[in-house]
Amino acid sequence: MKEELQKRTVKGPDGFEFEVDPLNDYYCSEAPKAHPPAYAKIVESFFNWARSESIWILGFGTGCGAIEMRPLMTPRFDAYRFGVQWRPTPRQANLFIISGYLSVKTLKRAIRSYEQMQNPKYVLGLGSCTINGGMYWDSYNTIKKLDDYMPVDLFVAGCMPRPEALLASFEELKKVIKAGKAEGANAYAENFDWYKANQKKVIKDWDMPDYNW
Amino acid sequence: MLYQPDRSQYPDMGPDGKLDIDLSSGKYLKLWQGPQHPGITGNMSLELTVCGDEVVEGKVHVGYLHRGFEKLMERRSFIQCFPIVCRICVPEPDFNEYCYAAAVEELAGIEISERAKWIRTLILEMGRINSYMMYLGGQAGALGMGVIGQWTTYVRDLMLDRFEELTGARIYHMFIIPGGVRDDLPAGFEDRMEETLKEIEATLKDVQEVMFQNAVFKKRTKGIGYIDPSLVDSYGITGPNARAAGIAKDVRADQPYLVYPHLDFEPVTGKDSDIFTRSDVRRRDVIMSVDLVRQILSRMPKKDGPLMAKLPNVLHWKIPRGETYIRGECSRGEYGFYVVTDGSGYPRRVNVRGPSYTHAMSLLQRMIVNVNIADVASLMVSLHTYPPEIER
Amino acid sequence: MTFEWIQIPYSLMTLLIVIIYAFFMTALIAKIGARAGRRYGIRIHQNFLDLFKNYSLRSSITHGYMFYLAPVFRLTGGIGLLLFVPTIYGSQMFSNLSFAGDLILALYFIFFGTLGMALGAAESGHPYAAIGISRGLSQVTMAELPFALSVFAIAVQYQTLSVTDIVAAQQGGFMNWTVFTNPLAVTAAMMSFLGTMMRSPFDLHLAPQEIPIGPPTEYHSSYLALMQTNRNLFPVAKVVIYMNLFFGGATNWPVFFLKVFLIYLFSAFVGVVFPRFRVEQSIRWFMVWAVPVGIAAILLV
Amino acid sequence: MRELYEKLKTRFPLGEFTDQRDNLGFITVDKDQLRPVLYHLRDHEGFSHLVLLTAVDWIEEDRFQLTYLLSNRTRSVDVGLRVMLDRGEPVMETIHDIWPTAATYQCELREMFGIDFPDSPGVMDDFILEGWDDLPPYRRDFDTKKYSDETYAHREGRVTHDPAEYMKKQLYPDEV
Amino acid sequence: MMLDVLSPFRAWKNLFRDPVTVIDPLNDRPGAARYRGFHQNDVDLCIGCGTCEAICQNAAIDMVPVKQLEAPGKDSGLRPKIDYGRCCWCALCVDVCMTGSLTMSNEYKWVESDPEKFRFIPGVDKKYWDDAELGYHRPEDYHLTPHTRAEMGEMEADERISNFDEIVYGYTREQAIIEADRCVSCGLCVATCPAHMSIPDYIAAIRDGDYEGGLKLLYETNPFSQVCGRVCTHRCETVCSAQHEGDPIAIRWLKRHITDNVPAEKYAEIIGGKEPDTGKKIAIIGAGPAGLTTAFDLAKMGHKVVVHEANSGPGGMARYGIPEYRMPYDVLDHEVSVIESLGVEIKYNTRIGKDIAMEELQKDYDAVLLSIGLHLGRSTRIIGTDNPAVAKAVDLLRDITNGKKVKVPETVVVIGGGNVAMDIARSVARLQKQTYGEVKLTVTALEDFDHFLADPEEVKESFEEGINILDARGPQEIVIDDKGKVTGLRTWKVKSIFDEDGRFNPSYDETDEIIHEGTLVIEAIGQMSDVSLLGEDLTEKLEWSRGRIVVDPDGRTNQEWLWAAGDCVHGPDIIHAVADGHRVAKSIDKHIGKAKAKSKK
Repeated sequence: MKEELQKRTVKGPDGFEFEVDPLNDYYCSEAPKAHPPAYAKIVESFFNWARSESIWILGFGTGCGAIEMRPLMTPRFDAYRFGVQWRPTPRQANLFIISGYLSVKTLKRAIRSYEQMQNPKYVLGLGSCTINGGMYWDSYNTIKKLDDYMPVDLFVAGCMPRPEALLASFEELKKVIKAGKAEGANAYAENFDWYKANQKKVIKDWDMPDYNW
Repeated sequence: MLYQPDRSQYPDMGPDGKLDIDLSSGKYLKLWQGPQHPGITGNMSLELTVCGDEVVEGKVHVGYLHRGFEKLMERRSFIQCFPIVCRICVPEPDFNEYCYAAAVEELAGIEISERAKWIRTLILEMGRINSYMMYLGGQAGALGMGVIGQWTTYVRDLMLDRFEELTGARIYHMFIIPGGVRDDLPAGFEDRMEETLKEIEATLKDVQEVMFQNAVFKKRTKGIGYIDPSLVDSYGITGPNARAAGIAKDVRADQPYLVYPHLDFEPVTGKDSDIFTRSDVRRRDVIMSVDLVRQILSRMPKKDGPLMAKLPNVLHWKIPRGETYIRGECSRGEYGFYVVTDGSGYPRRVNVRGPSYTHAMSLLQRMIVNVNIADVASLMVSLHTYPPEIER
Repeated sequence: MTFEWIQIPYSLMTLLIVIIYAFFMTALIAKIGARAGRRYGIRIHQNFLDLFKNYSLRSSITHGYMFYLAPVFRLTGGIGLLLFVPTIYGSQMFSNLSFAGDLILALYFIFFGTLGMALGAAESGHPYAAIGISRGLSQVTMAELPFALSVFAIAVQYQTLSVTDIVAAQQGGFMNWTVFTNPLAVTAAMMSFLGTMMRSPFDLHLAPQEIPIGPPTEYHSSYLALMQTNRNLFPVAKVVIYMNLFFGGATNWPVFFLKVFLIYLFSAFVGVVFPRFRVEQSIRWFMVWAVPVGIAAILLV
Repeated sequence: MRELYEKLKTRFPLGEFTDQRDNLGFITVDKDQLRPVLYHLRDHEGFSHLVLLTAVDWIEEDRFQLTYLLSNRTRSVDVGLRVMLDRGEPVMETIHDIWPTAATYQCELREMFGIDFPDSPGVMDDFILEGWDDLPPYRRDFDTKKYSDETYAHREGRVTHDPAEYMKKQLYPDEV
Repeated sequence: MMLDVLSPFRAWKNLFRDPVTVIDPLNDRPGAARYRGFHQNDVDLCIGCGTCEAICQNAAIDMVPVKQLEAPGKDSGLRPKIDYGRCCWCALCVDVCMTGSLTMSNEYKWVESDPEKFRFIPGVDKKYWDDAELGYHRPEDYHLTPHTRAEMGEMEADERISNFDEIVYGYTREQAIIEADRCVSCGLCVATCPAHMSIPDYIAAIRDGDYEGGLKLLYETNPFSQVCGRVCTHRCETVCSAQHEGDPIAIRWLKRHITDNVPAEKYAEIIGGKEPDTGKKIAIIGAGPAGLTTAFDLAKMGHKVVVHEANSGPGGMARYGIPEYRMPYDVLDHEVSVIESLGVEIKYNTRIGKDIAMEELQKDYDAVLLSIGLHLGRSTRIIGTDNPAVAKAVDLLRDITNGKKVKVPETVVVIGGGNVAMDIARSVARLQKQTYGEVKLTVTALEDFDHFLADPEEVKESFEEGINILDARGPQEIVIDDKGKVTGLRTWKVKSIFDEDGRFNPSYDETDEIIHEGTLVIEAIGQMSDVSLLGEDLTEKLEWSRGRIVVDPDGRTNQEWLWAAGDCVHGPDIIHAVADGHRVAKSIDKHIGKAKAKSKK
């Protein structure tokens, strides 16, 4: 465990000494909860419509697929036309695009980012490496099945998928959301132990709380 | 001045030569930039210790994109390595293909056809334009001027179209194969390329007017991120970063490979060695590349005979024991492959020398000290680093 | 002017109109900005969708009371600003709660939201939020200075602290607008305007590439929805003041829409083509360029 | 290249020389001769640019080969220095004081090959891997496929058939 | 300075230009003509060789059986199934595809919520891009595997025609490496070869220069490797995946190359010793490939084997049915000596039924194998075939082998279009050349050249040697003059060979009649076994089908002590005979092992 995460005594600027246990003090220990859809069906449908038409993507290029994100943000493809935007912080993002392979080191960050996103949240697996390891199938440092570590709504085939394939996946995602089937966040909460077990199996130095809100 | 970090005020140096940074004192703040951070190029992170707005210590963390190519290649046959090498560097993959192919050809004693060499050079120059276009957008974007990125990404996209029709793919072209190239230029390629080049030139003019003749941009970049020319050798600085410091080193001119001996060009250099000069050197380098592409297309010899050299059956291709190093000038500097063979059907060892390795690690860690947090992103972008080639 | 209860529903109506207008107009400005980048940009109703989306999020975590309150403060700043200045000059219905000394209150409200934000951002515990808010506060303080000077100048010029009276003084032809009668003050104020519109080169408190995205880093779901509303409303409210003080106010809604749009566009016009300053550069810029103009404006009155 | 080798040979005991190209040669150097040779090359022969530092695992010969590739940028020639290390006890002197960038290379070699460079700054820090607890992955005896199969789950349900066997079964169904 | 403030505003000129956005990117932008999109496979063209699987560095391709394909023998019956959870669209599979069946479309959109679904068999599982015309196809001139066969040196026609020396020289080391390098190790040949020789492995041995290892591999499955290296019918080459876009690998010549490059005296050592004596005795009738293969196997298993051969030399049909210019006798002798070195005893000039009775063998030995070959020629039975100047090819060939002076007249007609017809024609041509200095010989074949039975190179070489081959000629009558001397053969043009039901029933165009001049007519239309040795009792007890003994899959007849193998069971084919030999040997060993177990009880 990193030094900064260990229990220690700290002297504050005012000279007051106190004990700090970062993992307990700085983080929330609560497990995620499944949030049921709105009681009224019509309300939920309206919400789903709004969610599907306003997709905010977390600007986290986890792998090579991130390079095809730029054409989407720029004139040629201009995904903004379709209600898609990029947000720099996980708190405000709804869609996490895992753009290709995830090394174990990135997986750790990806999980943290994913957990910091708010329910409902969606995950898009981009490229063959998220489906079954892709060309890194025998690499010692990349995960093979993304859906073992976080719930994935859609996968896009390609290495790497073209921007058009991504746009097609946004269209597909909109359909899935409107149909009320994009319940990844709840699935994550319900199968939390299973996901955690999978994650901990590959992340050897687990030095973070089990759940980052 | 950046290079003798000013430690007079803070932090104190411990007896063991390490910095005495006590985070709990409240004087220092630890900031992580990345890996999820819009100001970071690619997937890497900076661990910054700041005091006020000033960085007192920076550490670069890489490895988020590590796939172990060098290991994977050891268990792939020589032809099987060909599709995976391009993945080492995403924005400019062709250099991997070229360096790998050239290394294998040298070790196996294969001579490639003349036209294949011209097509390879064409692809490398096209890739360079693309990479610089991304850089220009990134440099402006790091300072909050998104509009430049819009234009450059658009023309890069046009170039990707040319790539697509030539190579059959947008990003990972997998076209420069050991033994030659996969196919000839498609019909009418030259004309469409000329249109694209014109569009690029128009965009470069706009970029020049809006980005380089811009009071605020100058304010943010001039005199910042100075690299002393004396550091160039000891820190292994290559490419535009070195040329912006006035050191006219360009592998294309120094150790001409492929058809560069047949092309006319002069390495672009700058004087001030700051962020502005580095961007400007790159901008002028694109102009040169555009010119080179034109030269290549007009001077390329007609096709006579197959583009591919006669390869042995690739399914059991064995190469005798040997080692070599192949380098080329990519957009970021010297790109090289060190390949060792042992007489079997697999490479014994492949080591990729990406220019970002030295630029983003030792150089950036040293330059980042005493820099305002606001300039960190811009400084990092100005070194033009791509993390995947650091950790491979 | 005396207070009448009917003013409350009237002002709420103003508020509604302005909010809806603000949402569309911001989207339109975004589309125009996108044009400079040679693309189409967001849909004109995208802001509403984003708002509904944010309200529809199921979970929202909190970092403490101030974290709750900050968006409320922020929105209060926006609404308050709007409600205490007259929207449509000469209209009983849309004069809101304007009163004699409202100019001072308006100045206060411009600052109010930022302060609220500071408290909330600090509570969120994110280092970038803290950096962002410290940058923001320093810059807003600095940017307010030329504005205050310019307001002072015109207050002296018109001998009143009531916005309504200032508007009234400018009626009767555009040559009566402050922008022509006191160009120096307006220049100083417009410089300050740039500084407070959260656009380049003065968006250093958001600066996605440096401190993504500053104070609101931790905000999400309905908190963010509130802040979004304010993000759209507050600039419009501020533009309303500028319009009233310097550009002759508006006597009916079409004029209002047009003037607000054009004044707002000014910030986008500059913002798109410049990168952002560093914080000390920004402050120096206000000191060197804006403040002297403001002082000159006062001196020349 | 050979001239350079002959010239060096008069000053230092050198090993094997490979003339790879006009402008690239490899010279085997003794472990303790490396530093003087490096100084000489840098200060007197103009090889001022450390292109790369890497290792090759010759597991059959039970040794590591370290390759220091130097470049003379004025004359555009490169020389690779090979240093053979005992695989059982891979320790090498650090050269970060000659080229600061070497520290990064050495850090990587420590992590990926398990070759130690005492006193190299930050050599024990995690560089690329995080929480790695197996053999250093670039060693030849580390089997990446085996590790990958054991650590990560592959998608199930894939079956393949050997064309020869399958065809044989079809053509000669009676054969055992 | 002022310029620096104003210049950036030029960006706004774009406000009055149309955006460059693609309005409907999902439909407006098809992939480029060369785009490497999703895979297509022409399943009918595909042979399921699995080369794509071998080259895929992502292990993305599985070879899976496809039910609707029902063509055993032509291909492996497998088709590539691609896992898009692995694929990287490098198109190496397309580049290496031996038939060119695998291509890529220019389609690229596939979004799915179930990750398990990204696997499909191109061309079999219907996909929307199946009919896309654009996309990546392997460019011309671009091959990752060499596709032309290494040339082998051989004697020129005028040089070879005057003697019986072996025509081909065999590969040199350099040629062999070039040829061996072409193999893609798909193994379709292994499956097709009746003896299942490990072809890719011994070809690999050639590449590595490991001839002794190669020889060991050869003799594991074929004790007649030297013979097969020259005269095998090489069915392996007919399925070779290299033939689709080039020449098939010269597997036969490569085999020969190995045997040529191991010194004769090292054979025995490399092939290995035998197991301890079991004390069992087996009699084999006929020292041909089938019989001797069985002998080889059984001897290795430790049994005592005695081979009874009616002729004076070993080799059976390989010696007496194949002319020397194709199969030099010293090679054959060496081959047999290898087998003999394992302790196999061969009794020459021993005709069963005459010198030893069948019953005796049954009594004296634990098992008996009948491998008597096909030494009797068939007749066309047209008018005049009973004339003494009408001969049968096998008889003539045997006479030539035995060194008898065979008198050939100046003009000869051969009936038949198979390899035996070519053999006899070319042998007679050589004799003619030796006697008269010129070749005057006509071959009339029932089949046309498109459906010719003989190997193409045999036909080509025959033409080179001056032999006149006429196709689609149906023999009608031997033309005999008043003196009873044969003067020629009358033939009609063949319209079709088989009737509508697919039965052999040729129909002729009677208007197209030719009389081929020749004072000797040789019939080479097929052979049969001389089963007189069996005796009436046994003949009756055995089960027969179309003149051949019926055996079970292991080669055993309905008599439990008697096995039959080789040409007399399966028709003429050396490699089949060898395969038979192995099978029978296994069966005999199993049987007598059982018998032993029984007797112990």
